Amino acid sequence: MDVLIDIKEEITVQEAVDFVTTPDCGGIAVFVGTVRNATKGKPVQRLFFECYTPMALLELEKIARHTLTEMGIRKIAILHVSGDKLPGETVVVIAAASPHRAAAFAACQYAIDTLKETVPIWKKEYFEDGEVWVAAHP
Amino acid sequence: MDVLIDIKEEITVQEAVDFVTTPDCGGIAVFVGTVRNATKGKPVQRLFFECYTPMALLELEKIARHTLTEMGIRKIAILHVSGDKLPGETVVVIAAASPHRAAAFAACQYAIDTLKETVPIWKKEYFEDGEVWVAAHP
Amino acid sequence: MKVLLFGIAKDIAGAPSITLDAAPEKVAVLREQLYQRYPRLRELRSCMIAVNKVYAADGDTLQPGDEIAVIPPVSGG
Amino acid sequence: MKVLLFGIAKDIAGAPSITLDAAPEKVAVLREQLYQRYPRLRELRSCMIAVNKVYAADGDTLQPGDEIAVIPPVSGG
Repeated sequence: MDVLIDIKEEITVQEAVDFVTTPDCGGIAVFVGTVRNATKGKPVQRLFFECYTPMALLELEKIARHTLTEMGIRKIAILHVSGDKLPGETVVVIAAASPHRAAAFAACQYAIDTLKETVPIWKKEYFEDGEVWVAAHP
Repeated sequence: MDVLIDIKEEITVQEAVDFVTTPDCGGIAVFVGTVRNATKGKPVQRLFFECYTPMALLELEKIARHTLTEMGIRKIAILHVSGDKLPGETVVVIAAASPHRAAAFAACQYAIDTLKETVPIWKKEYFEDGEVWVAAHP
Repeated sequence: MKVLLFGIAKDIAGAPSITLDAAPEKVAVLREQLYQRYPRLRELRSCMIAVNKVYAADGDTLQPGDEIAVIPPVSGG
Repeated sequence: MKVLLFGIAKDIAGAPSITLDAAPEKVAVLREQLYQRYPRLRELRSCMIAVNKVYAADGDTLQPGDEIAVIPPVSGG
């Protein structure tokens, strides 16, 4: 098993790193995304993540496979949360292992960049005076 | 406190990530280095890390400060092990937090690249038929 | 034909899914029907249609049993 | 003057530190003394000298109380 994909309420950095750790790869690059406490200076009280889960899992799997076949990655884990989250909490973890650390960094960055563009997950920000689906409007 | 530097027998990814997690930074890049089980096809049984600890801490601090002043990093943790390690065990963890994830990746890569060039830490590999200080000879 | 709606599209429609009387022949026709029923979908930065969990182009053909989803701008991560 | 040795330099010298009778005036002179005492140091890919925990250049001046260290090629990470 070289790919771990999951969407669930709680995720940890450790489970992603543990999955990709192999004695034949010296380098693991990881991206950890957390909830920011403000957007454009406005305090965010909490977030809500909605997922079209079956399609999101397929899109995450595509991203993961691309890093294995095209970017020199041996193992990759991509974990994303769903549901309510508070500032500081972890919302996404990507860990990529490669014999070459430059490849691991490149794959990790590719994975988070592509996730943010293509994976059907939506974030709603709750402010003191209302709520907004992020990036919905121009 | 925006910099965590340490050299000790056991390190974890989680302590580095926990240190740099702040509610005002959405992105954390991490590098995790582990012991490989072979060098040029030859099985490695164990490693030993020797450190000139006081100077190594100063060099690590320099690397960390550079990412804060020049690379847009808000918080960084650099942890390195000393002593005996087995294949698969973690030997170095670098975690960098920035509001911009590209900056976090760049800083993490800069830190591990520079660490490998300048920080006075030495790795000895133990094979079935002998031992070698890594990279000592041309 | 059942159509799933997510994020702000769900809020605009006021429901997580709606049912169309007939399956439009092409994605472009489906899109036009959705825009007429929910004009505020036009105001979104983008509005993709997924057919059977894969992003579809306007020229793609639809079958009655397809799983259709309205995908407003994603914002995961 | 005390000189700390690490990694393969420690193995070559057979000790983690040695004492020189007098403090050489410059790093270059110290380096030459070390090479004469331990010719195998010349075979290393590099051999840096640190003075008071900072990498030194051959032209740098030494003081009697300085903390000197022989830094063979590093291999951390």
